[in-house]
Amino acid sequence: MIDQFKTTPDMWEPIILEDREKDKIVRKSLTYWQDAWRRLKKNHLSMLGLGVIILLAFAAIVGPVLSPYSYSDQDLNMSNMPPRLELHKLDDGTFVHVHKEYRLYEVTENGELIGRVQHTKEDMVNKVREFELNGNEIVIDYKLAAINKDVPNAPKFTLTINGQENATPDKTVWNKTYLFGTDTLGRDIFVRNLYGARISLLIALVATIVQFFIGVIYGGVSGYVGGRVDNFMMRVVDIVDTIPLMLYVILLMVVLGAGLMTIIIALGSVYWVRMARLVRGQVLSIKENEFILAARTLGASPWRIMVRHLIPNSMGAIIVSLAMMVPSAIFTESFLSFIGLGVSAPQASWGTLASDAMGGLRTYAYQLFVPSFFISMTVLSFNFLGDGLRDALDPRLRK
Amino acid sequence: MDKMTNAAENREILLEVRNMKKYFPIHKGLFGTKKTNVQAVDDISFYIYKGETLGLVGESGCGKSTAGRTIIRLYDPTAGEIIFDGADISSMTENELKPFRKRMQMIFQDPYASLNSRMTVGDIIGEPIDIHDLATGEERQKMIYDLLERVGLSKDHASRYPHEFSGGQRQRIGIARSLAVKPDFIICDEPISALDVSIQAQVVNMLEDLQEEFGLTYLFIAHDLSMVKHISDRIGVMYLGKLVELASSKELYEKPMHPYTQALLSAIPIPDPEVTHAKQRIVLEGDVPSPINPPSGCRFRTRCQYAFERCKIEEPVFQDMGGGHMVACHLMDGDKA
Amino acid sequence: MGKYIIRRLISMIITLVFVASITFFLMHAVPGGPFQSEKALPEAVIQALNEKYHLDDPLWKQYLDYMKGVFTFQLGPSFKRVGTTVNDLIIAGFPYSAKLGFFATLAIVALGIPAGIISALKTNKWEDYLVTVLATLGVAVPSFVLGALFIYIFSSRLGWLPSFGLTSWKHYIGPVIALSGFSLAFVARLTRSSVLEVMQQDYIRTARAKGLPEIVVIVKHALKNALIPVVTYLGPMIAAMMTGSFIVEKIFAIPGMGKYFVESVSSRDYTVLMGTTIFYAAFSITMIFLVDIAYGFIDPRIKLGD
Amino acid sequence: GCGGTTEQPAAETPAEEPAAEKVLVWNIGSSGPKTIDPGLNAASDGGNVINNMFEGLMREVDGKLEPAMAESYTVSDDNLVYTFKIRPDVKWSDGQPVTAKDFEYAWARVLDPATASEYSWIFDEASVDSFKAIDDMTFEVTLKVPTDYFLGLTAFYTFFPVREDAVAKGADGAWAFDPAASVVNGPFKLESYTQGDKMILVKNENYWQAEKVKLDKIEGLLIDDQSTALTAYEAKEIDIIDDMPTAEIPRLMAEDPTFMVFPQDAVYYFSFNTKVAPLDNVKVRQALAYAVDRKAIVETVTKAGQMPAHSMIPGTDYDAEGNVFNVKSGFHGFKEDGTADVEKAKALLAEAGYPDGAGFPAFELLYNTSEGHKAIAEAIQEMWKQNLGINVTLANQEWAVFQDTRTNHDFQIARGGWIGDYSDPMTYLGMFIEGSPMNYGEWVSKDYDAAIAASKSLTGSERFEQLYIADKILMEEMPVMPVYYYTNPVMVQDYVTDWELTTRSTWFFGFADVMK
Amino acid sequence: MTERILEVKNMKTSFHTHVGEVQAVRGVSFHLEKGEALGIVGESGSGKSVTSMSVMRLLQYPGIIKEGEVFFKGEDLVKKSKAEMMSVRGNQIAMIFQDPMTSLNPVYTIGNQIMEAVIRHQKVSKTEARERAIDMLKLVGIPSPETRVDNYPHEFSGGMRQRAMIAIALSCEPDLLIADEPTTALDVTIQAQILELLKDLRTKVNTSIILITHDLGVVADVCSRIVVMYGGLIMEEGRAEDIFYEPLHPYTMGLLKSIPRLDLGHKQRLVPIPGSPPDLIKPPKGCPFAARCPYAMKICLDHQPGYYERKPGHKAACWLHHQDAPTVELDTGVRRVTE
Ligand SMILES: Nc1ncnc2c1ncn2[C@@H]1O[C@H](COP(=O)(O)OP(=O)(O)OP(=O)(O)O)[C@@H](O)[C@H]1O
Ligand SMILES: Nc1ncnc2c1ncn2[C@@H]1O[C@H](COP(=O)(O)OP(=O)(O)OP(=O)(O)O)[C@@H](O)[C@H]1O
Ligand SMILES: [Mg+2]
Ligand SMILES: [Mg+2]
Repeated sequence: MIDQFKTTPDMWEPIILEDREKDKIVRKSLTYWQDAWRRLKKNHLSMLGLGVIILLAFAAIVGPVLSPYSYSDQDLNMSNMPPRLELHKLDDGTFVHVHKEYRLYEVTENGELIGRVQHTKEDMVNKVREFELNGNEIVIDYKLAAINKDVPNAPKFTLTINGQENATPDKTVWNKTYLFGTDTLGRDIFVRNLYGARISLLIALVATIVQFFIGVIYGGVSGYVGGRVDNFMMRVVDIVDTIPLMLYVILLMVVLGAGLMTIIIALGSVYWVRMARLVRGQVLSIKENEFILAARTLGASPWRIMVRHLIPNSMGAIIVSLAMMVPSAIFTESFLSFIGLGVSAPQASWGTLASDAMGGLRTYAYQLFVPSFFISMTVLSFNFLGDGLRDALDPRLRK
Repeated sequence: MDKMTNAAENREILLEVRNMKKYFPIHKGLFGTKKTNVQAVDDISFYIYKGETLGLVGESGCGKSTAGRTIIRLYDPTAGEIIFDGADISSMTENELKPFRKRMQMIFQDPYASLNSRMTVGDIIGEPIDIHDLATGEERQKMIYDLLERVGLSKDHASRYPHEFSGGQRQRIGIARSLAVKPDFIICDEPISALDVSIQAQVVNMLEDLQEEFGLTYLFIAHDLSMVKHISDRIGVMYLGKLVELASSKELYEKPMHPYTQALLSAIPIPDPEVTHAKQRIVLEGDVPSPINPPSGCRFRTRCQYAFERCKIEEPVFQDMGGGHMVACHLMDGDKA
Repeated sequence: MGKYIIRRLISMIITLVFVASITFFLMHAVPGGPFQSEKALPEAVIQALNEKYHLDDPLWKQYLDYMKGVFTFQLGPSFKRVGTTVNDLIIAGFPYSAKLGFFATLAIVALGIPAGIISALKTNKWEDYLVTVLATLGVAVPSFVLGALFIYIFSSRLGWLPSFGLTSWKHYIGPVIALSGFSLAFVARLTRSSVLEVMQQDYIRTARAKGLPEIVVIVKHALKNALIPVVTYLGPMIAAMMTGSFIVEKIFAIPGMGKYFVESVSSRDYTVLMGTTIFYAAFSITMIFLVDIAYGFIDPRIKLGD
Repeated sequence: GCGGTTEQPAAETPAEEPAAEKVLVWNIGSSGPKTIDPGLNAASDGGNVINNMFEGLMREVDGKLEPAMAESYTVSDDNLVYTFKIRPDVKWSDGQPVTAKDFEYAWARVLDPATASEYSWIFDEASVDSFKAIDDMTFEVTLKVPTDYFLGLTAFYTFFPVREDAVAKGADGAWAFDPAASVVNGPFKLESYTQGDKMILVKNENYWQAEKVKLDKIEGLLIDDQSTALTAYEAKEIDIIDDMPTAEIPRLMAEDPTFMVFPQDAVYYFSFNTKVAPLDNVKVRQALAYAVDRKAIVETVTKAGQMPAHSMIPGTDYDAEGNVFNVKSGFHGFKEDGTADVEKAKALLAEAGYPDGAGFPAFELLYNTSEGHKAIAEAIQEMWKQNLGINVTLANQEWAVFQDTRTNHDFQIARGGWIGDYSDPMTYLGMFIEGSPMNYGEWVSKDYDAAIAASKSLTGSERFEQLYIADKILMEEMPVMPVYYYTNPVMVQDYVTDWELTTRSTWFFGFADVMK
Repeated sequence: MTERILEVKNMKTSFHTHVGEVQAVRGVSFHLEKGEALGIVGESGSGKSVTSMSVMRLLQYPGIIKEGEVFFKGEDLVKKSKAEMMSVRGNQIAMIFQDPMTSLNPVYTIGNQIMEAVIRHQKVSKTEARERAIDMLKLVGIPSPETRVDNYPHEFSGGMRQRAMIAIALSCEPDLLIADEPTTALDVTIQAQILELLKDLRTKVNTSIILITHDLGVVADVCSRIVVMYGGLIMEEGRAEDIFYEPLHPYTMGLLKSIPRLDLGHKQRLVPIPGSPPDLIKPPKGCPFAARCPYAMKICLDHQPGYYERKPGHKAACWLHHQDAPTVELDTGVRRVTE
């Protein structure tokens, strides 16, 4: 067999073994956590989630400072202003907006609210309101509202400007004065939501920390130790879980008074329960694996086994639960404000903003939409971050 | 021990196992009212000198791993004593055991299962170092690299995960881990069976070097008889939870006394196609008995070509046949039927 | 195992006694009583009421009497629904709550688990994102919003569905959605995460090597191993669902027992509060017990007795 | 009386098929009345049901008091003895006659402490001294002092008759919920009651005016969620609701001709704790009260046509001459249009030593948890801040805790609301005498107490003179800050006619009809 | 001419990990006749398992077959759809996995896991399948199989798990059996029994076998042809006798040398191949074994050798066999066993 390969005699010189170890490069070795972080960084969606959370937190801290309004500034004349304004043009070029409650507002062309126009005359029976603005005679006749009650998208009023009927709005613009509109008391919804973010994000953080540190460890210990200890510990969980939350929250409120600390204690006392069960279940199954036996022969303390072996291997469920419990913590806070534990009005959280907006769901849906949007964004971000984290922490899964 | 005439009699015993039993309950039915036992290890006794290697061979499922795991107290023994360096560890709590954990190590039979898949190899090997505070920082890193290279892996492997390795490589990770604490005593549960011959040779050489250097003691569980013979000073043969023969490795290979040992030796596959095809084997007849209800008398009798009436009734005593050659067989009493 | 069950049953009863006792004393420690009203009642009436309901006894005696009642399944008369006993309330309300809870549980299991599996199998594909986003909405939109929106859209705007009550199958749609939303999302996400983990295991490869169809590989081999966290979650959840949700029952005007609980706390209807708490606790503790038993079936390596 | 305003001309409604069953679907609007035993009831939801099942000596129809079970009555010259003649033909739903004995029994039962009737005190308010059935047809009541509003109270459920043998069938009012045990004398009787679900009433054929009762059945729903009820109403699944989300009211007002608002005999106010500084200073209290723009509150916060309050007495109460009490009493220094009198408030505050709010100590306003209360508190907080430059923090408590706190006077400013128990200013003014449990702010005024005491022994205009005096003292001293008078928004489908909402805001469907 | 049941052509398999592409298999070709037993031996990490997993298309993320064809009964498995592969696996090609503990599902009984395969491919009833599972367990030498079928994997010893794996693979009588280290955990008597079993399958059912092992004794016993792998490549291929008695490649020689022998003195040092195998992320340009080869030459470092066929069917990838190569005195490591 003839090889076509061209060789030269020097090629056949033998070489010494030692020389050949030379060009060994050692790649920097990463620990599990470094490696996880590296992988997490590669996950765009997770990074986006992280970004959104940071952005929200940042906006919550800085945003309100930059805004012209505070969370408590009211303008009762500007109550329930929508984020989008339908404008009607008057003859002299000024624009007006007819509010859902048939109030009249003077607005600039690009959507800045100038002020409310008080009616000059009102006929409640015939449902007519008359206004005067810069010499224009404006009449709002909202009889149609009752007539077209069941007709979707039908006009609800007629606007007569100086005797001329102005049927359709000339323009629809964003509300420049109040980006997301105002609430019943004429407060800026956006600013209130930014303030709300402070509380709600803090609550989310507290709940997460409590779940992680109390729930995970409690469940881990219970599951790992097993036997009677497990039975005892889990029965304690059962007790904490079934005693009516409301009762001891009321008692907490009476004993400690309202305040952030009390909220944290209240959340802290319950939020670990579900996590504890979840982790215990996982640990019960994981602890039967051989690598746990191996760790035991190495002399690893139970604590170490939990922290280094059991918990990392239950991370999937832990992360899911952490991310999914965020909104529930946010809403629990609004329940706590029902008891009187929450932040005191007029401060608000996303949870209270949402539940307060519930009553006006049909008429002022945007008031509910804004906090819901913030909550959803947060949860979505937490979930994407969680997914990424989950994947990053599972070396078998991804690059 | 009276017959020990050589220097061995002055040697210190590191580990002694006395009448150790380990039964596993098997639950039947939903609420497990019917309860039976797997008699995985049933009353075995032996000792190991400091610096010695005791080989343990036997049929698959005869209780070797269980014996090893019970000795290292992964299982609580059902009965018996385990005396390690003068202390009975058989009923110690995990806390009391902690100082012994550094001195005793185990290489697991199933390499992949015994590695935490969420740790890098570096962390896996570093774990015992951390647990016993052996080193930190640079030094720790260096130790890890040294260990990796010792078992024939490279530094680069430190940041990879167990699933990225081949079966043999995983086994080596396990070995490196157990060497990390510089133990006095290692239970090697089939440490090399997943390795190719070259690496086997490397690892065995390494084990021997360590033994020489630090006076390590091994309990070497394996089924590769040639390797066992090579590495062991003495060899114990187990059958169905019992120790049936124990002798120096030379003795055992040259003068196997128990019929099971004889069958075992004859079955060794030989890396030589012609020889292996020509070889005569003692084929063990009959059904393999189960440790759930082992046969009466001698446990091997159901498959023993020499079995006779007494074997059925009476359990043979594990006795010294001279020179420390222990065996449990009625044939040795000289009263062949 | 048999011994374990007996020991466990005993510990369950002890737990229940603890729950009842702690609740009892908490309840009495909390300000406000059952006979408060805007218009203060005359002393004589209050006295008569207290006497009637034995609230004038020393607390320890009330406690002992109450516990006696609990053990004989006599939960006492309601303070706020005169002439009705707590037993009556539970008997009347529980069937509705339980039915609703049953369907919600069914929906959670039948939709949540498959959604989780799909999401796991299609990691980082659109299916996965869809499930994630839906699940996020499921948890981020609380049941009171979900319920109200549902009524607004389907009953008010579209007029497709009735807005209250629980008489025909159509009535179940809204409440079941509102009730199951959160848990469905949770279960889907939990399933996703566990299945993802399990799918990496070697035995999945073995199952594939046997030539099993992918669906069998997933449902049989992956799912069972992934079930522990899901079952852990489902246990107490079922108890919570079957004993009724205040919000859903309020929004959809369902005569379940969920509302009695919250009402009783607000109105300090002591017996109802105690009764519903104990009922729920017993249910929940039993479910948790069943979960532990289920662990053993799911993963035979798990041993609970010692 | 203000019911039936939407009564439609009969000519316009086509004659109904006589066979069709007439069912009125009415949302009772709670998760279930505590009781529907007239003697035990103390709540409006139960009251509404009772009002359609039982009838007292008198009743209110079209806003006017008329004899009901009583055919007629006579009053002694000293106004102390009322003798009622029972109608000869009135029967209980099981056919037995209604007798004076039944009244005697029912009233005695309420007064028996063992019954523990939560409204038994109303006999005291009505100054009832004694009563007895002279014979089956004659019922005589003796009062301690002449009491103008006594007669009106006989139309109130606590004074309704119940039958002894029926009551005996179920302890603690359980009989009333049991269709088998319940025996009634009103237009409707109980057919079934499902806890937490609904209550079905059917026509009582033995009602003395049975021929005037057009409804065959009333389905009383127990939907306590306002939104759900509104949705069901708009889907015409419900015929009558009387509770709807505040935020929807402007829309309903504009869009829905079936939406109606009735004044209610009730007031929304805040109590000042007069025992704590700086609220122990009259000027501070006045300043705070005058600085509140009540008009803005009713227009933008409460929205349901409420009237800004300038006293504790709503406009539904009249004096002996038929004048509206709170009109005759004047505005007590409040601006007539209900807006804030910032100038006056500021001046008062300065006088009190806190010019422009400087140095005003931190204080807290307490309300019981509710969205509506919160909004009002927030609005007031902002008004005080802007008009007076003082900061108040808001705190809320769950209802039971709140009541406890308030009863223990453990507050600075607390929210309150009061629904008159009977049509007389006394039901409000009586709250603020020394030692009254409803005098949360522990305000004490000898003059006030004297005026109230004096009014009790007088009748007619003399009596009202004292009440005017008391009212004036109250508003001068301002231990309470009235905010607005409640209204009662209701929605009744246009095909329901002849329904009646009494001055006590109680439904009566005895003569109502459904013309679908 | 015998029928060629499997032909692997130039298969390349890689894992894309974060540190780089691990080129586990870098162009492997071999074939298998019907009823033949082929042994694949080679150093740990040389790509044996990955090769077999690639044939079965069972690579796990992030492994992919980059190149190559796998003809099974004339059809290219690489091109088959997932569903088509499903019907090939189990009943046509079965595999015994190397890691018996993790390859068995911990939550199902051994019996269940065997029955499953039987039911899937052999349309039998549950009870029949169970019978069959018991038979299979008996066949692989598990004592009291009637009880043991109901055991869970963790209740089995290492060797028993391995035998359970074998039982699963054999239960459907596949045409091709890939056995990845089937006997590592078995003692010699059982090993002998299993090897008999494999041989029987071959002779009686005409099953083709790929036996992956490092135990040269086992290959010597079962296989007629042997492939020696190193660093993701095939180093040498030939009949068993050729490999054992006339090895061509220095790596093969090194392997033979490191075998401990019963006739070796106690604790006499074993002779391993010095050094460590190449990093497959950056495989050497030349011969992968060059770094450890006692006969390495300059050319070996820079150029990958082609295959040189010494006699029909026996070839090796080593420059020493190039026509221009200098002749070197080789220590072949061949030591005939004399017993
Ligand atoms: N999932 C993976 N990710 C990265 N590298 C991998 C992965 N699986 C295997 N490898 C690498 O591929 C190479 C070949 O592995 P393979 O399992 O085929 O070896 P093997 O020949 O079977 O060895 P052994 O005899 O030890 O089982 C090894 O170097 C291993 O590190
Ligand atoms: N956790 C357990 N539960 C029940 N039985 C067990 C358990 N572990 C081991 N056994 C049984 O104990 C016996 C001995 O097992 P062991 O693992 O000690 O065998 P071995 O000698 O190590 O075998 P091999 O060489 O196959 O690894 C076997 O019959 C096995 O089925
Ligand atoms: Mg073993
Ligand atoms: Mg391999």
